[in-house]
Order: sequence, then C-alpha cells, then structure tokens
Amino acid sequence: MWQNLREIKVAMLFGILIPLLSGCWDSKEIEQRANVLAIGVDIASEKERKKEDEISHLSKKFPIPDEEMIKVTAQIAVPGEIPLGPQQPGGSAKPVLVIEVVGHTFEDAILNLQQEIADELFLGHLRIIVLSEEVARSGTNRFNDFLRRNPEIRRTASLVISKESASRYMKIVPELERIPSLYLADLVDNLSSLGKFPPSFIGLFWTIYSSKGQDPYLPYLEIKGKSSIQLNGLAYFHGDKMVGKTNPLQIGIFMAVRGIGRGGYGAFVEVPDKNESVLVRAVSRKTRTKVTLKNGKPHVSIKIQYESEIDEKESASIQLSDSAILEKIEKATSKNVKASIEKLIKSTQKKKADIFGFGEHFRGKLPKYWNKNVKTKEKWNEIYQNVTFDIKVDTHIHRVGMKSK
Amino acid sequence: MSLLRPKKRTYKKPQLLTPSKLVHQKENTPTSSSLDETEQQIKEILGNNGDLKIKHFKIFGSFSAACVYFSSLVNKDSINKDILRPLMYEPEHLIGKEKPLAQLIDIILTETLYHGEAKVGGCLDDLIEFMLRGETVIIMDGLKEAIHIGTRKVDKRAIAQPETEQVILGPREGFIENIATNVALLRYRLPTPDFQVKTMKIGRLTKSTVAICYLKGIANETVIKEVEKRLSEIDIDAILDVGYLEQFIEDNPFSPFPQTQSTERPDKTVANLIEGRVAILVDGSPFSLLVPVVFNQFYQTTEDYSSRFLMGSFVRLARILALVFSLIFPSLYVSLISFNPELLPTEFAVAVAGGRAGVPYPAVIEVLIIEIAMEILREATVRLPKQVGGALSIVGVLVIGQAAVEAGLSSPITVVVIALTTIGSFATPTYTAAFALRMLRFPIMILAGIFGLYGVMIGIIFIFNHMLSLKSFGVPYMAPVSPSDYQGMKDVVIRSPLWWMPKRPDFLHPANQSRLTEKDNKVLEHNKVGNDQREGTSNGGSEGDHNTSGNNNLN
Amino acid sequence: MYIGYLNYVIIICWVTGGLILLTDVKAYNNASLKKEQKVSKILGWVNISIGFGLMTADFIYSHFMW
Amino acid sequence: MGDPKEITTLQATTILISTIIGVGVLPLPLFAVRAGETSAPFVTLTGMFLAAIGLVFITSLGIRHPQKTIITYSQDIIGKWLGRIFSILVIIFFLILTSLTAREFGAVVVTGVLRETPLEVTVIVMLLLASISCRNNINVFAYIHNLYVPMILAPVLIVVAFSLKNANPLYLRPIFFGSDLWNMAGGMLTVAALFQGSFIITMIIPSMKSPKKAIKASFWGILISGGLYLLIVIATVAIFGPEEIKQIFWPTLELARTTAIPGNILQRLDIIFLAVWVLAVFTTLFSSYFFTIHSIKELFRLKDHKVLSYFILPCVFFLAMAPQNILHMYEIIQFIGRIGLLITILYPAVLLLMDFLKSWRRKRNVAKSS
Repeated sequence: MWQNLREIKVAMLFGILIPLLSGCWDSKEIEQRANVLAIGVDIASEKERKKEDEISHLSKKFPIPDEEMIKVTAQIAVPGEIPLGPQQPGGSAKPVLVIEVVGHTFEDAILNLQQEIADELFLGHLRIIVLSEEVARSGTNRFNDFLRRNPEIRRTASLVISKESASRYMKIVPELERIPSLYLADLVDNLSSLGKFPPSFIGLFWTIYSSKGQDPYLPYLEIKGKSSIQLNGLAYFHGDKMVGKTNPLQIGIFMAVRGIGRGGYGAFVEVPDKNESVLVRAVSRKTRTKVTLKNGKPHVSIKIQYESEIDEKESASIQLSDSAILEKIEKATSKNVKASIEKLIKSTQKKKADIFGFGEHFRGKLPKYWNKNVKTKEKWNEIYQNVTFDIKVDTHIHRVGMKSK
Repeated sequence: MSLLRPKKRTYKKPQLLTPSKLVHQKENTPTSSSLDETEQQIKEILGNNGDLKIKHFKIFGSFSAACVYFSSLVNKDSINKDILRPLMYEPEHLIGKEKPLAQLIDIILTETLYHGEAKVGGCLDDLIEFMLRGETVIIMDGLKEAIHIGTRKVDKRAIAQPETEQVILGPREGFIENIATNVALLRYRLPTPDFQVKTMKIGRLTKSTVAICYLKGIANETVIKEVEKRLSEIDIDAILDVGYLEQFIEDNPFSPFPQTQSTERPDKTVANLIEGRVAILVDGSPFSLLVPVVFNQFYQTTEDYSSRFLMGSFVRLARILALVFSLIFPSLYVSLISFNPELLPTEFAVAVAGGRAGVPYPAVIEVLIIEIAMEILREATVRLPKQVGGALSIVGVLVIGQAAVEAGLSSPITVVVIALTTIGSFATPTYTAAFALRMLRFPIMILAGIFGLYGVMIGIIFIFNHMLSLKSFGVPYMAPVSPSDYQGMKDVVIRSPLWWMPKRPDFLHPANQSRLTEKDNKVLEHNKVGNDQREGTSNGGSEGDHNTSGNNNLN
Repeated sequence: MYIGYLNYVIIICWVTGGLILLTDVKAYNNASLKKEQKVSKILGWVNISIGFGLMTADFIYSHFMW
Repeated sequence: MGDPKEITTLQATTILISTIIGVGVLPLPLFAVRAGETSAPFVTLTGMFLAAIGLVFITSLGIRHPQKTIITYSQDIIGKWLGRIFSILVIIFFLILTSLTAREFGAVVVTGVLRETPLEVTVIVMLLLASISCRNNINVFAYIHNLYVPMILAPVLIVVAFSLKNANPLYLRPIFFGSDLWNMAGGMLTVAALFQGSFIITMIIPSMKSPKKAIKASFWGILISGGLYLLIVIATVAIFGPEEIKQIFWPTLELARTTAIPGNILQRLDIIFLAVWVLAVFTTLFSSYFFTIHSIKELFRLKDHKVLSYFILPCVFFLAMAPQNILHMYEIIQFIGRIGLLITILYPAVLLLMDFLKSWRRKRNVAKSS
C-alpha cells in the first residue's frame, strides 16, 4: 500500500514548487505580437538620417560611420483587419501597417521600430526580406549576424534584391492577394517550383556564402507598372557584396550549369536555313561537371543534356513533320545554349563571382590541389578568373505538343 | 504519510441491543424443540416487521408446525402449491404408513415436498439468515431441526441492451442486477467445465454475494489467488456495487487511471475470460469487474472483433486519435497560440490573431473557462431527465458558444478546439478511462500555459511514466506496448485478423496460450477451397467436428 | 562567483529534505527496512540543514561582505 | 526488495539506444565538423568504433559477473578499497554527467524556445521529472526506455528524410582525411564521449533475464544509436557544408528549421523537433540519474534507492548551474567527456584484464592441484 501514496507526494512537490514557477514567462498571446511579415532594407537618405533617435546608443558615440545608416521598412499585420474564414467583401481598411525606421544596424533599426509599436515585434512570420540593390552592393553581411542569432527567424524565409528602393515593395498593393507581403513571398516561393529560379531562401544563401568554393546568388526583382512585380534576373555576389546581375533568360542557363533538373525557361531558337524560329522550352536537364588539372591549371568540363519541348512555332513555313528538322533544331539549340553559357561564365569570371560552385567541385574532388593551392575563399576567387572551360551541350526534343505539324 | 492518517479515537459506544446483536448472541444455539418457544424467539428478533408471516398448520393433519417467511421476499404461489398443499394433505402413498416423529423430516424431504431446494437446518441464527434471504422455514413441534426451502422471488429487471456500451454489431444483452441471472448469462456462453465460479460473501450488512469467475487452465493461477486474497481482506459494512470492490482491490488508488475494467456486457466479459482474465460479479450490480487490465483494452470494444478486420482497425485508429485529441488538443492550442505562433501557416496565424483580438484573457484562461463550462454542461446533461437533456445541450452548445464568441469572451477557434476535445473524449468506449484523460487534460493545460510545447511534453512524459509504473495484478499497465510483446502488439493499434493471432496475449501469463489450433486453420483453408469447387463436393467444409457432438439444443 | 541561483538551491534542499522525511522514512518503516529508514532520516535532515546553512551563508555574504 | 529479473534483450537494447541518444544530438555535427571538416561522418564512425570497443569491455565484464554491477564486482577484482575508490570516481563522474545533461538541455531550451524563462526553472523541471521517475524500480526503468525509443527515432528519421531534398553530396567530399589527423583524433574522442551513456549496461546486466545475451543488446544498441548519429552528421554536412556548420551551435536543430513538410501543415519543424527531443534528453538524464543513485545504493549496500533520488537533487542542480554560459559549458562538457573516456573505457579494460589474469591463474592452480 505504501508506495501508492506517491501521487500525493508528487502533487505536494508541485504544490510547493508552484510559487517558484510563478509566471508564464514566455507566454505572449498571438494577438499581442506584432507580426512582421516582410522587411525591406534601404540605405537611408540624408533626410531620413536626421530622424534617428537615441534609443540603442547615444549619438556620435557609435563606431559605425553615419553614411552606413540603413532604413528599414516593415510590413506588420493588423490583427483585426484580416478576417477569419472566407473574406467578406468590402473590407476597406488596410490589412497591414507599413512603418519606416532608420538605424545603424539591423538590430538597431528593429529596436527603433519596437519603440514605435505597442505590441512586441514578432519575427516568426517574417516571410520575405527585400534588400535594395544599393544595400546589396554595399554588403549584406552586417544583416546576417542578427538574422542568424535570432531564433525566431525562419531559415526558409526568402531574401531578394530589388532594383528600386525596397520600401516601395512594402507599399505595393497587389490585386491578387489581400496581404501584400504574402503575395510577394508566394511569388518568390513559386519561382523555384515553376523552374524559374533555383531554390533560394535565406538559409541557402548563408550556406553558400559560408562555403569556400562558391558565391551566393539571389533573385532580382523589378516593379513593372503600378503594382506588378517581375523577376528580372539573378543578382550575383562576390563574397557578401552584390557585383552584378544577369538577364532573366540567363537564369535558365545558370540553372543548367548548376545542375538543377527542373527546367522552366523557353527560348526562341532560329531554325537553320529557314530564318524562322521556334520556342524551345527546357523540360529537364542533366548536368555533369568534371574538374581536372590541365598543366596544373584548373579546368572544368561541363556536359549538359537537355530534354526539351517545342511550345510554339512562329510561322507556318516550318513543318515539324519529320524528325530531321527536329534534329536541326536540337543542334541549333545546343549551339545557342553553349554560347550563352560561355558568355555567362565569362561575365562572372570578370566579377570574381563563382556562383556555379565550381570551387566546391575542386575542393571535394581534388582535395590535394585545393589544400596546396587554394585553401581560402579569396584565393579561389582569384583563381576562378583564370579557370578554363570545356562545355558540351546536348539537346533532345521529346515532345512537340498536340499539333502534328 | 502520518499527516494524512486520522488518529484513532476511542470513545464509548452506546450499548443498544439491535436485532443483529440478538442473532449474534444466539449463534450456534440449536433451535428449541418446542414450536412455541422457537416462534417466540423468532418474534423477539424479527417481530417488528410487518412482512414477517407465521402460519400455523398441521403436517399430514397430525403434526403441528409453523411456516415462517417474509411475505415480501417469497414466491407465495410456490409456498401455497409446493409446500403447504403437499404437507397438509397426506399423499396417497403415505396413507396408512407409520410416521414416527423422528423420521418426519426424512419423509417430508424425500417423499412429500415438491420443492427442489429444501434443506435441513438446526441453528436459529442460520434460520433467521435464511429467512432474510427469502427462504421459507418450517418449524415442527417436537423437532430440534427445521426445514428451510428456497422460495425467494425478487422482482428483477428484464435483460436489456446495455446503456453505457452500445454497439452496432454484436449481441444486445446486458447484465442485470441479479447475480444468478448474470452468472447464467456467462455460463450460457461458456458451456465448459473449465468455467468456474467461486462465491464469497462480503459486507457485514449487505452480505453481498461476490462471484469470482474464471476459466481454469487459461487464467493464471497466481492472479486468481491474488484476487481471492485481496477480496477476502475486505471488511466493510456494505458492498452496493462492483465499484466498491474496485476501490479495495486496485493496485494504486491514487492513480487517475482505472486499473480494473467494469463492463455491462456478458459477451465482453466472456471474451476477457477467454483471454485469461478474471471477472468479479456482485449481487446487485449490473457490472462485472475484469482484472488484470492493460491500458489498451480501454479503447477496444467487442465490436472491433465482431466486425471485419479492416473496419475494426480503422475504427480503432479513429478512437486512438480521439483519445490523443481529448488529452492534448487544448494544450497544444494554448502553446501554439501563446508560445509558438510561428508554427502556424502565416495566413492562418494572422487570421487567428484577428479572431482573438477582442478577447481579454490569455489563451490558457480562455480555454480553461470554456473547458470548465463544458464539464459542467456535460455533467448536467447526464443527470437531467432525457426530455430536458436535449434542450439543455442545445442551449449549452448553440447559445452559450455563439454568445461567448460574440461577447468577446472567447475566440471562435477556441470553441472549435474545445468542441473537438469534448467529442474526442466521448469517443473512448470506457467511461473511466475517458474520465482519466479528461482530468489529466487540465494539468497539461496549465503546464502548456507556463512552458508552451515544452510543458506539454513534460506533462506527457510524466503521464507516460506514471502509466508505465502502474501494475494491475502483476501485469504492467502499458503491456504489450512496453514491455513489448509481439503477440499482444497485433491487437494494439490495429485489430489484426483473428487468424493472425493464434496465441493469447503473453502479458497476462495465461496458463494455456494457444487460441487457434492447427486443425482449425486447416478447416478454414478447406472451406475456401470448397468455394472454388462449387459443385461435386456435397460436404465441402461442414465436415469439421464442430457439430458432430450432436447436442444441438438451441434451448 | 555567479550565485544567482542560490535561492533555488536552498528551496530545493528544503523541499527534498522535507519530502524524504515525510515520505520515505514512513515508507521504509512500513516495509520494515530498518537500515534504510535510518539512512533516509539522516539524509533528510542533512538536506534540510544544508538548506539552512546555505541560507545563513548567503545572508552573511550579502549583508556583511558585499 | 529484490526485483525479479525481467529485463529482456530487446529492453536492454532500447535502454542503450535511448540512453546514448540525448542532448549530444544537437551539437554533434558541430563537434564532428570542427574535427574533421568534410570527413565528419568518418570521424563519427571512428568515434563510434572506439565507444563500441569500450562497450565490449564492460559487457564482457558484466557477463563474467552476471549477478553484480561494476560497483560490486570491481571490489572483487581489484580489492575492496581500491574498488570502492574507483566506484566513487564513477559515481561522481555520472553525477557530473547528469547535471551537465540537464544544463545543456536548459541552455538549448532557453536559447531556442523559451527565451524569457529562467534557466533554473527549465533545469529544475527536467531534474524533477527525472528524480520522480527514478523512484520506480529497474523494470519500470526498462519499460520507460522501451516505450520512448521509437518516439525518439521516428522524428529524427523524418527530419533527415525530408531534408535530404536540399542535400548537396559535394559537401561530403573528400570523405577521408578532410582535416589533419591529430585534429580528427581529438574529434573522435569527443564523439566517443557522446556514447558514454552506454556504461548503463553494467547496471542492466544483473537484472536481465538472460545476461549472456547482453552482448547482442550492446551490439544492436550501439549500431542503431551510432547509425542515427551517423545519419544526422551526413545529413547536416550534406545540407549545410562544413563551413556553415561551424557557424551554428546546434546544426541538427538548424536542419529541422530548414526542413519543411510538404503540404505546409506546419511551417516549422524545429519546435516540434525540440519538443520530441525533450524525450531524448529525458531518457538520457533519467538513465544517468538512475545509474548514479543505483550505484550509490550498491556502494553503501542499501536495499532501496528511492530516498537517494531526492537526496542528490540539490547537488545535481548545483553542479548543473555551475557553468557560466554556453561556451563555458561546452568547454566543460568536452573536458569532462575526455576524462569520462578514461572511466568508461580504460578502467573497464584494466578490470577485464585483471579479471582474465585472475581466472587464468585460478585455472592454472586448479590444473596444478589436480
């Protein structure tokens, strides 16, 4: 019988300890959190700098010079305005609140932001961070530290570069979705499932940034018209600084070299001898990258196999009735792609941005060479400029659609 | 725990000479041979009762005797026809024979009386007890012994469908209050000499008959002995229901979890007996108590076994889910809302925040309030007469729920969560087990309010550890999950087809393990082959020896 | 030295000591384990006195030496 | 209060698995990568082998003395007093191990989830849970482990399986010798120290139904837990690459943060992972706590360990709070881990050797006399 009294003892134990546990320290109701859904970062202008208050430090006593100040624009969900369940028509109030603050660092700006908001800022639902090109070119590293230390931040949040100032993205009111930042986030998230952009989220950006043999890349957005946003290329980095961008079609080329299977881009290919073109769309790709040393110099040979589909032809004069013409188109496509790849690689070599991760191949496959000659990221970026390439592209058109001619 | 144990107080008891004490004084004193004296003694003890009847008559017209009985307890018809008539009219075959007084009892018992339950008894206290149980006592002048005849007739309820354990498939019989009927219900399903019923009397006042039923050769002997031992140590004035016994024989009375299972269904009892458990029946209670139990049987029903295996397994999975729901759903909600909203999809999180915007309390308090309201509502609905109950539940659910949301007392999602939880707790077939989980929901909720998901986890670990440390008559409570037992595992999450379970679960340590025999399985195969052949085989599968014994009495 | 958690230690000492004295001593008595009963009695008082010792030490330290 | 010898081989295996898998899961890839860069899996594997060797020593010692634990048979082998001194060392080591486990757990919770909650409270709650559970007998101890093992393995496997979508096998190359040997050897020791929980087998063997099968239990125990460790290291390295891992305190947690279940049921797996990981920590803490009080009980020849479970609670808590911060804590953990290897591998090895010598001599004496 006596051991049965244990429960009472346990209850007493907890009873005694309850005064100890006097509180729900971390309890913070969902409606008392200011859900920051998106953040845009710009370089603060002269006028905006003046607005800084002495919140996290006394002015003139901060080691970072004034020029480096940033402006953070945050989009915060207004709880009452986003209804539960199916949306009723006629909700005229704005569902989100957009606030601009300035600060020396990201955390500084967030602290300033908190000063303006009654509820505690909550970054757990931060879906997208927009950096303006200006900020990206001056270096992203100083934001990363805060973002990585904070456990609330999702590693799967998106990070994008904008051509215009990032604050404009926060203020856009898209037609398709009630909450602007969610539209923006979905837009970016869907890019990779549509094959328009390689997988890209903030965690991946960090991973690539910290590994020695590659440089990060991010989507580059541009505002078209009043409220539509377009993926306008790929921003590539040297270290943490953005050094250039590609045009949208080159993203497909980049994905091919990087070995991302899902194809999404189509390009017009001129049919030989016909002076007409057809739209060939990549369905999937297969890439093999081989790294060797030629006379002690690093050399990369890339072999890409395309599986494509003809989506559209321009005029009736081309007859897609026999396979010979397809073969010609295949050859032409391969040639085009090869030329584009070479061009893209050249331009990245010029900027010392190895976004393709060739360095990783050298590090993994030729560790002796790497340990002897490279070792650091800076060294690799130097070497990358002089890497020679050997590219082979093979296209197979498997489908032509429902039309027989 | 000396603090909690009340100190023994000694005070003088008032000396009142109650009838029971009088009987006690007369213990083992043989009845007097004088009819008047015996009658006097009986009247002294029971004379106050209006339903005590003493009828004087002459046996065979010559020996004066008295018939004593409680009119409320006996079958008067039987007394008139089967006792008084044959005794008063001298039967033909006895006419003219010499009937000495000394042999009178013998003659009456063997040649005269038409009643099957007639015995001879000598002590007054015994006789009184027999009378109190509804027997008729015949005292004869000049004889020290008396005859007592079982004429008990108490009105009983008809066998009806059990109210607490309804099934769609399966038998409709339920136990009733009368223990003889209950044992009959069991015996009719188990016509085997192995089925044994041991009886004992517990309760100083009620003297309730307690029957221990088991299958010899299947139930573990040590468990039977342990049951008998624990039962025999009970010393209480009254046992009114099997639940009284449960509290005395369970291993850990402070645990929220039931360590015995009570059921109203004879088929369930039989199924458990066959698995090697012991059933305890009490006169006056329509429930049988099954020991030893393990946790998983609380979410099993007999229906699982009578339906096909896919169906049974699916329903059981749903029930397990409901069980989990009823335990942790509100606390998960609390921790998601107040601690980790980042786990919710963004769109939903923002919407939930909107729904909660007007609620003044933290989620824990809100959930606790609604939960307690729900508990009260549930209890009220159970107690109310059926006609009013329906109305109340409508008022409770619709009006209060709707009004609470509109008044800003709770958010719509909270109402959804609580409703799901409450429904989940009703899906557990065993009332006691469902109750345990319903109770434990509250401490977990409070832990969730303090620590979020971490607190929920702590609570669950605590509950699991407690369950793992429980034992019911030597059987670990969480068997066969842990300690794991391959045979038993087949019947935990899914209900495997019956032919997959050829052995009885090992955790009950049954004396005989095999459930299916090799031969029976072959009969099964044979039947299936017979299906293919269609014609030609006139006696395809019916050649099994099930029916060859010839005793196909369907009575 | 960082001793911000000393008050927790003191309370735990008391609680555990009290629990031992309230539960285990009795339990061992019922199970007629004499040696264990003696040990548990000692251990319970040891914990309680450690608690008091720490409290006085903390009091002295924070009032006179700080 | 002699408990019946009921622990089956399966239960012994589960005890080993859940004891080994504990707080160490979170920083393991960091330790391995710091030591071996890309060959972190290889480092893990060698560490596992080292631990396996130690486990073989203690298991075979246990099988040779199937009625006793290391506390009692060491007194038979190396003498009463020497044995007692070493036993005290073992007990102190496990006391420290217990408190460090609790502290490491508290640190993760306070940094990752409950940022406002005092560290002391999270640690106390966990210790209370362990000490209350420790008041059960050794069979319940086995049941508890038996129940929790699948719950510990499943989420880790799920996270690993879903995360492999983003894996880049290049990060795993070169497989061998990604770093210098000396560094790797150190890492091997650190990883081997994560397996120290396997010492619990010395306590289990006397309560097993068939102590002979303990070696089978040890084999499977170390294979499954080691396999899981290896899987985690491979997955984290393949996803983050060695350089990124060096920047993360708890790469496994980060792995869960990067992984999303298809269908967006839950936005983040890390909290769920942490919640389940509480189970893993609990079992580890429970084991070392139980081992500590059980060994004290054996040392002082008491018949019951219940009273000790409350008695050592303040002591464990005090030790747990001793490290100043996370960095300090990990330094101590690594240091204690290395020392622990002496106790959990070298000490049993010496015992085994002496035991062999003794029995060999005895045999020879028997042979001579006959």
